[in-house]
Amino acid sequence: MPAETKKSSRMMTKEKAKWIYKKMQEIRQFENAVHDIFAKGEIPGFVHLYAGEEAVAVGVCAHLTDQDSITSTHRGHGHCIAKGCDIDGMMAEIFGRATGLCKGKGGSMHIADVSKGMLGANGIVGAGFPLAIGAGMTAKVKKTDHVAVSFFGDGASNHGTFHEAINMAAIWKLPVIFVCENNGFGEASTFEYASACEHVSDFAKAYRIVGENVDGRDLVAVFEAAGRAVERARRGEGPTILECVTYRNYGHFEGDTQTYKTKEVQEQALKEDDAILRFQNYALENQLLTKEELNKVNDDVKAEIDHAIAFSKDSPFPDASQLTKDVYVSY
Amino acid sequence: MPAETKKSSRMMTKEKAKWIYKKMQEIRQFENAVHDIFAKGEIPGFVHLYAGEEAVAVGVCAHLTDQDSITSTHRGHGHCIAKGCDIDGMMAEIFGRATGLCKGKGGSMHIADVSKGMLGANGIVGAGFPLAIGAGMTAKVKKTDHVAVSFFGDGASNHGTFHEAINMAAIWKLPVIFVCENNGFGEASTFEYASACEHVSDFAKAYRIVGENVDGRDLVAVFEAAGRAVERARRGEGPTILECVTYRNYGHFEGDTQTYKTKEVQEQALKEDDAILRFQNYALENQLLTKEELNKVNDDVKAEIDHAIAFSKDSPFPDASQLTKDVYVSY
Amino acid sequence: MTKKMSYSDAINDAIRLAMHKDENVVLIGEDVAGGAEVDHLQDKGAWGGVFGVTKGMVEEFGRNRVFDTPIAEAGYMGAAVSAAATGLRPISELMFNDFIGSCLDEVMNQAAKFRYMFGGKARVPLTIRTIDGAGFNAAAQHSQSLYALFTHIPGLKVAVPSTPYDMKGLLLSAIFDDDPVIVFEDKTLYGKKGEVDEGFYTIPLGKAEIKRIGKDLTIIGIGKQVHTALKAADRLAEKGFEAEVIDPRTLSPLDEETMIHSVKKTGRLIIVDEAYPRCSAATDIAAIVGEKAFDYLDTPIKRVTAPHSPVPFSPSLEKLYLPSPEKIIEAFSEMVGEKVFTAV
Amino acid sequence: MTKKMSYSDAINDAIRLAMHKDENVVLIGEDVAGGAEVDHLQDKGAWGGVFGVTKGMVEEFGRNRVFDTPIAEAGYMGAAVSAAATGLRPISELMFNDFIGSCLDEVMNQAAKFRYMFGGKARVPLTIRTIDGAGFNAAAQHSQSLYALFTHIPGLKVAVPSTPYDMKGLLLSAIFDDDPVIVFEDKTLYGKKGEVDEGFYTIPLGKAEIKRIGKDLTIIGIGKQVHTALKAADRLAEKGFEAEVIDPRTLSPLDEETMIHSVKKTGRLIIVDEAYPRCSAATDIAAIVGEKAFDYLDTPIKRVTAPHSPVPFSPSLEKLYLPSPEKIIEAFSEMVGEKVFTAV
Ligand SMILES: Cc1ncc(C[n+]2csc(CCOP(=O)(O)OP(=O)(O)O)c2C)c(N)n1
Ligand SMILES: Cc1ncc(C[n+]2csc(CCOP(=O)(O)OP(=O)(O)O)c2C)c(N)n1
Ligand SMILES: [Mg+2]
Ligand SMILES: [Mg+2]
Repeated sequence: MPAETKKSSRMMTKEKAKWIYKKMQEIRQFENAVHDIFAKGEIPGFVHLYAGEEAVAVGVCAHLTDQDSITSTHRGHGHCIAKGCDIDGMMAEIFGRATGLCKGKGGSMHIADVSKGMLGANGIVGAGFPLAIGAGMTAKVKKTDHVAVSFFGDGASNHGTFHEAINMAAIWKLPVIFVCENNGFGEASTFEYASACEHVSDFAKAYRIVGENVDGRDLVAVFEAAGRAVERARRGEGPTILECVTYRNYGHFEGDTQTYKTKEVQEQALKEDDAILRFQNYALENQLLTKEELNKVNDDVKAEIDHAIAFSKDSPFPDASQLTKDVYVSY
Repeated sequence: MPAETKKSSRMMTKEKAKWIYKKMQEIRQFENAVHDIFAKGEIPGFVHLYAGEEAVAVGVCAHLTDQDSITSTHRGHGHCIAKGCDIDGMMAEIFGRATGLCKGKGGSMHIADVSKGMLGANGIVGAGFPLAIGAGMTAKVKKTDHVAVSFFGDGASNHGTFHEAINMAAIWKLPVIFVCENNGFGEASTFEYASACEHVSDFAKAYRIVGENVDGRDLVAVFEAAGRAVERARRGEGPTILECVTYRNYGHFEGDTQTYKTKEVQEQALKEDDAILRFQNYALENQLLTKEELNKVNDDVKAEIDHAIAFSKDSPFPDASQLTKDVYVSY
Repeated sequence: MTKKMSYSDAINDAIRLAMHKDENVVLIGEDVAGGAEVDHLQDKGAWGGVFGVTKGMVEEFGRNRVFDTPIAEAGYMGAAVSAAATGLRPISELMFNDFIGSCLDEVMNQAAKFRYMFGGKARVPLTIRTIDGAGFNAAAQHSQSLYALFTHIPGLKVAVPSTPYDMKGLLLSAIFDDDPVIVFEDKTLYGKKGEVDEGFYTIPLGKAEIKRIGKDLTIIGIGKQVHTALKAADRLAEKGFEAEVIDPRTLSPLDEETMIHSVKKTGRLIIVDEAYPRCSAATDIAAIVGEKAFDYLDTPIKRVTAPHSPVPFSPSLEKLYLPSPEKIIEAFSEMVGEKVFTAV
Repeated sequence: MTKKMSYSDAINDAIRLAMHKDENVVLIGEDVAGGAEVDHLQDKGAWGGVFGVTKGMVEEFGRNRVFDTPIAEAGYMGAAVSAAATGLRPISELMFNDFIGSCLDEVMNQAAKFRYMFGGKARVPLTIRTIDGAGFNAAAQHSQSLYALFTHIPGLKVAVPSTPYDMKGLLLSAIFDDDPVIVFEDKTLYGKKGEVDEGFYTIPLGKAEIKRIGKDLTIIGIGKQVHTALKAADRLAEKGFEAEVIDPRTLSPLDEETMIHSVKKTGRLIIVDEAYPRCSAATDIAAIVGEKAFDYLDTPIKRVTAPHSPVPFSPSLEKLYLPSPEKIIEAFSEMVGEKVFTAV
C-alpha cells in the first residue's frame, strides 16, 4: 500500500481492508506453519508465536509508512509482517539460512529490517521502550513527522524501562505510541498476579498523556484508536499508551503446554473471539470484501507461505566467512 | 525513645516532640558544620547535605524502631541521624577515619548501620527502592510486623526501579513506604522539567495503593501521614507513596553554586518556610516545648556536634591492614 | 550412597535440601514456580523455571518461600540483596545470564560492595543462579557466557560447575556461604547425567579438581568446556599424549595452586573457554599461570575460545563459534610443532 | 597550530567541533546542560555536566541538540542507541561509569549486537562518554574503572585517553566512527593540561603510542596510569634503566603489534592498571603478549593493579589502593633480582 494512503487517512477503505486482511492472514498462516515445522524439529532455538494477536500489529501498522519505526519483542513475527518485512527472508531467517533477513545470524528473536523501519525483534523484555524513544528523538531533531511505535507485552510493562521511556516521551512530547499487547500472561504468570494496575493504560493519567484500552481482537477498534494516536503524534501532541487486550493462541514458546490456562478458555478463544474471524465478518457485513476476495487472499497467502518454506529449505546455511563478519562496520 | 513508644502511638506527646526537635536540630547543625568544614577543605570526596529537609526524615522515622529498615540516598546524613545512627561515628566516617561507622571505608555516600535498620546511604540513584522491597520480603517471610521505608528524591522517581519496586510491593502487599523528598530538583534539573507527572504520589492510583502528598516542611503533616502509612503497613495493608514537598538549603553537592535557583526563592526558603522554625512555633503554640527547652536542645546538640568534630579530628585514619579486609566474610 | 541424576536434578536436589535445612532459604525469580494465583495451581507450580529446574518447590515449601516475580530484574534482584542483608538466605534466579544488563547495579554496586562499604558490618548471603552457554541456537541475547564480568568484580564469588556432582556440592556451598555467590548453569548440560552423593554435601568454593591426570599437557576447561577438554584428551591419548584436565570449578576465588602445580609438571597449558576472548577467564588464567609458572612453560599458553563476536543464531555458525576437541588438538599441534592429528 | 589546554577543555573542543561539522551530532545525558526550562537558563546551561565539561553547548547549539535527560540511564541510553540506528550520531554521557549497572543491557545487548544480529544491515554510530578513576575520594560507587567489562563485549570499541591531545583525537574518531565506542574520561585528569592541535583531527582507534622510548623494560599504562608509568620511568632512568612506556589508547581494538614489538626489544613487561585485577585489561594484555612474545621474555610479566577489593573512601586507603611509581619500581626490582631503589 502506498505510503501516502496509509498516512493520510484513517478511513477503512476497501483497499485498506484488503491490505489488513492479507496481513492478518499472512501472520496467522506464517505462525501456524512455523508451529508445525518446529514440532517436526526442523527449526532451531526458541520460537514465540504471534498467532491470535494479529489485530494489534496490523491495526497499528496500517497507519505507518516505511519511515516510521517500530520496536518489537521476542514475539516479533507479527510485527515484522505487518511492517512489511519480506516473508521469504523472515522464514529463511527462522530456519537459520544465509538468505534470511539477517543472513541467519539473528533468528526468530532478532528479525529486523531497518530499511522498513522495523528495528528488530528483541530477546530482552523491556528493551524496546527506550529504542522507540530514540526513533522519536530522531524525528524531533530532524523535524520530520515520523512516528515510532513500541509494541510490548503486559509482562514487559512491569519492567522499569517502560516508565523511563514513557516519562521521556511525555516530557519531550515525542511521537511515540506505546502499544501494549495484553494477552493476560507473561510466560506462566497472569497479568492479574504480576501487575498491580487494573489496566496498563491507567498509567497515562499520572503521566498526563492519553491512554486508551481497547478490545485487541477487534481489528477496527485497534485501527481506530491507533489512528487517533498516530495522528496526535504526527501533529506533535506527544505519546499515547494504547492497551489492546488480546490472546495468544499458542504457548509462551513452542513446547509450552500451557497448564496455566484452562481448556475452556483456550477453546473459546479459538472460536468466536478470534480476531481474524471477527474481521472477516466485519468486512463482509460492511461490504468491504466479498467471500471470494477473502478466499482468494487465503489462497494467495497459502502460496506465499509455501513458497517461503520451500525457499528456506532450499537455501544454504551461512558459511564460515560469516562468523566474524558484521561485528563492526569498520573492521 | 523506647521502641514501644514509637510504635504504639501516633500521638504528638511532649516526649515525642522533644525527640523530634532534637533530631531536627542534630541534622541541621550536623549539616551546617559539614558545610563549613568542607569549605575549608578538610573533608574529602562528594558531600550532599540534607539541611532544609529535616521534617521528612524525622517525621517518618519517629514511627520506626531499630527493627524497621530504611533505605537512603546520596543525601543520607539526615536519614542516618533520624534512624538513630551514632553521630560521632557518622562524622568520623565523613572524615574518613578508622573510628567511622564504616571504618572510613564508605564515606558520606555510604554511611550505614544495619544494626539500627539503616541499610545505607547509596551512591546510586534508584538503588534504594528494591532494597526496601527486600526488607519488606524478610518481614513477610518471617511474619514480623516490621516495616521498610524507602527515602528517595523527585529525580529518583524517574528511575525504572521506582516502578518495579512499587509494583512488587503492591502485588505482595509488602509493608513498604515510599517516601519521596520532592525538593524540586534532581541536580540542576527541575522536577517540572524532568517528570511528566504533576505529583509523584499520583502513581499510587494506577497501582491501586494509597498515595498522599504533604507539605514536607510541615513536620506535623509528615508525622501524621507517615503514621497512617506505617500503621497500614504493620497491619498488612500494603505500601504507600508519601510525597513530601520540601527544599534543600544547600546546593546539590557542596560546591554547587545553584545558578538554577533565583535569589528570591533561596531567601524565602531559609526564612518563614523553614521546617525547624515552623516546628518550633508549633511546639510552642501547643505547649509541647518551652522556649527554654528549645534553647537547651539547641545547646546540647551544639555540644554533641562539637564533640563529633573533635572526636573525628582526633581519630586515626584506617591503616593498611584495612585495605583488603571486609571484601568477603569468609576470606 | 550415590545416585545417577541429571545436572538439572542435582540443582533441584540441592535447593530442596537447602530449603529443608534452613527456613530462611527462599527462592525468587520469574516463574520459578509459575502460575501464581491461578486457581488450579495455587499449591503447585506451572513451570518450575523456564527449564523446569525448580519444579516441586512450591508443592513442598509453599508460595511464602517461592516467589514468582514480575519481569523486573532490578527490582527483584535488589530485593534479594537486602532480603539477604536483613535475615533471609535467598536464591535469586536470573533466568539467563544475558539479562544481567537489567540488574547489574544490584549485583555489582550493592551485593558485592555492601560489606566493604559498611566496614564489615553487613553480610549478604545471596545466591544467584543463572543460565549461560551457547550451543542451543538461542542466538546473541540468550547464549552468552558472562562469568568474566562477575569475576572482575571484587566481593562476588563465581562458580561454574561442569558436572551434576559438582553442581550439587557447589550450589549448596553457595547457598550457605555468607557472601554473594553467582552460580552458572550451562543450559546444554541440564540433561547430562552423573553420579551424585545423596544427602547433604558441599564442595568448597575455591578448590579446583583434576578431572584427568596427565603429564604432557595441562588443559583447563571452564564450565561445560571441561567436557570438550576431556574429549580432546581422549583423542590425544590415542596418539600417546597424556593431557591433564583441570576444572577450576570456581573462578572467584580461583585455585591458582592446582593449576600452577599441574603446569609445572606438564610445561604446557591450553585454556578452553567458550566465552568472549578479551578480558576473559581465559586471559585471566593465562596471565596468572603465565606469571607464576613462567620458568616451567615450554611453549606459550594457548587459549581456545569463542571469536570476538556475538553468538550467531544459525546452527552452522554456532558450531564454528564454539571450542571443539579439534581446535584443542590443533592448538596442541602448534605447541609441539607437528601435526599430531590431521585437522578434522 | 597547537594550544595548551586541559583534558576537560579538549573534550569540550572535540564536541563543539563535531557538532559544527555534523548537525546529526547531539548530546544526551543528565544535566549535560542543566537548568532545562528554568526561565533564566533557557538559552544557556546551568552546569554543562557535573564537571562542567560540556559547558557552552546549549548556548551554541540550542536545546534541540543538547538533551538534559531524567535520571533514567536505561531509558536515555537505549534512546541513544536507536537514535544512532535511525540517523543521528549521538554522544551519550553516562555520568560515572559506575552507573553502567542501570543500563548495561542497552550497551551490551543492543548497541553492541544490533549490527551482527541484523546481518550487517544496521549501524550504530553512538559515542558513550563516561567518567572513571579513583583518587578523588569518591568511594566504591563513584571510583571504579570498568573498561574491562566493555572490552569483553564484542561489538563495542573502548578508548582510554590519557592526555588532552589523545582525548581530542580519539573522541573525534569515536564520534565519527560508525560503530559504538565508549570513551573513558579519568576524573582526576580533567585539570591536566597539554598541547593540543587546534582544529579538527582524529587519532585512529586501535593505534597505541609509545610515550617514552627505552630498551630495558616495557611499561604499558592504562588511562591515567600512563602517567604513573612515566614517573616510574623517570626514576628508573636515574638509576640507569631505560623504560619504554606504551599507551594502548584503545583497549578494543587493541594494538597488539606495538606492544609486542616493544617487549621483543626489552624482554620485560610491566602492565599498570588501576582497575580490579581479575579478568582485567592487565590480565588480557599479559595473556596476549605472553603468548605472542613468549620467546623474548626474560622474566614473567608483572601486573601492578588495584587489589581485588572495592575502592575505599578514606584517603589513607585510597592512596594505598592505587598503583604508584614505587609499586612499579618494586615490580621491576623483583624482575631484575635486586633492589633498584629502596622502597619509598
Ligand atoms: C529482561 C528479560 N527478562 C526476562 C526474559 C524472559 N522472558 C521472555 S518473554 C517473557 C514474558 C513476556 O511477557 P509479555 O511481556 O506479556 O509478552 P508475551 O510473551 O505475553 O507476548 C519473559 C519473562 C527476557 N527475555 N528478558
Ligand atoms: C544511577 C545514578 N544516576 C545518576 C546519578 C547522579 N546523581 C546523583 S544525585 C542525582 C540527583 C538526584 O535527584 P533527587 O532524586 O531529586 O535527589 P536530591 O539530590 O534532590 O535529594 C543524580 C542525577 C547517580 N548517583 N546514580
Ligand atoms: Mg503477555
Ligand atoms: Mg530532588
